[in-house]
Amino acid sequence: MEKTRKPKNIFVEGAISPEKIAKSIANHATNHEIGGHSIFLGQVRADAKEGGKVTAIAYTAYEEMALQQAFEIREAVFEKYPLTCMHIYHSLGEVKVGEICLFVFTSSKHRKAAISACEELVERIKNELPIWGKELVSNDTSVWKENT
Amino acid sequence: MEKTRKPKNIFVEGAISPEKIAKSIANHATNHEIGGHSIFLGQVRADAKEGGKVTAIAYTAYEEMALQQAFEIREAVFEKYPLTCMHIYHSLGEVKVGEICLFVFTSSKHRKAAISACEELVERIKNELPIWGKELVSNDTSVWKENT
Amino acid sequence: MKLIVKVFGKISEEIGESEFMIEKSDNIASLKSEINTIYPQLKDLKFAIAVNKKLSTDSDKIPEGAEIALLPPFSGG
Amino acid sequence: MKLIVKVFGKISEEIGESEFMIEKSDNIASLKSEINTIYPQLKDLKFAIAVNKKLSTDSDKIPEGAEIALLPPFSGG
Repeated sequence: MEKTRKPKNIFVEGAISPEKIAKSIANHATNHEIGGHSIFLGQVRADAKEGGKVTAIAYTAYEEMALQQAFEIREAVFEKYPLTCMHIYHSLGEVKVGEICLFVFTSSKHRKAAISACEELVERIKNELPIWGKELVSNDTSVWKENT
Repeated sequence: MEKTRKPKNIFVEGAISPEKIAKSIANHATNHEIGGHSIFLGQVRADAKEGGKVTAIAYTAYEEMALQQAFEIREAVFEKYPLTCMHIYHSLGEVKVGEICLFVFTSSKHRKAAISACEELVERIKNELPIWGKELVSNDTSVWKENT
Repeated sequence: MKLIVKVFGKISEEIGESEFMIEKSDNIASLKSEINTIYPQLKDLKFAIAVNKKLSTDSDKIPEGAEIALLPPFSGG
Repeated sequence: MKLIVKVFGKISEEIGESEFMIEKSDNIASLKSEINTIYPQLKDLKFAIAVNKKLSTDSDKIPEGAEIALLPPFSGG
């Protein structure tokens, strides 16, 4: 029988803590088929803007659509690479500079699958998920971010 | 004046703990130029061997040479990619199945440099550092690992 | 027959609402010109339109009771 | 004039030592045949030779007091 996976929530309120990441890594210690983990973390930069510097990004999303898209991306990447595990977390709400807003985590028997899958996931998350970041600037203005 | 870097110790006695990884991530929160981190973790697998399963890997190294090689790899990768930070940790001694034996961590303003540099580091570490893993098998035999 | 249109990001900020009602159109192209009439300030903004949580193209028909969403360029991560 | 030869991994296990002394040879090729005479059990093992912590080739000269090391295939990570 095919294992059917259901959409999982990827959203986290506010920043993603290093402790959450550590816990997620530790949870995989019981899986003795894993030989490699690949992790990508997005961190909020204090980019210079007209009149000031970015102090935080406020994230909003079309949540239902984002979860559905994330599910389809997840299925496609599981199909393409021999992965043991895959986790995606993205912040909603305010994330300050220096804090983590995206956490992508893939595990596999061999390193290459984990590394390639993680990279592909990051690209697809940035390009395909209806999520918007509003950069809050130190002079109380704001700029809507655009991924390039 | 050119910043000169000196060889850093990459060796850790025994397994690398998730807490160490979390602390290393948290240490980068004060660097507000970083936009992306890429992390690779090697984990010991319980591979099936003649007469049993791998229960641990015991790592030894030609330490002085490994540190010098790691330094040269580090310099070359810093030269090639616009990185903010780079960290390499490898276990020595016994690491049990499910535990982490390699931790490679790169940070950059933009994701692509961090991801490519991390992948390249992992390949070079596996191919070029004089480190040996002896797989300890459940029936009290052992097998010298070979990277492929 | 009216449809609910959800709006996000810069568009939501521009019109000061997170959703609005609009008369149902047959396809996406005519929905767009309808939107431009009501909210001329959106004319210069780039956005995609989702119908029932799927990205659409101009010729796509709009089903009864569809959930429409106006999506500015994504900027997650 | 003798040199110290450090040995690692499977080679160290095979000969039961972590280093041994050997008469200095002019180059790596002659060092290798010297080693094979003393430790015939190494004949079938694959290993590289480092001279002063750098990988060498057969024609490399061996300097006075060099640190030699026999390195089986690496298996870090």
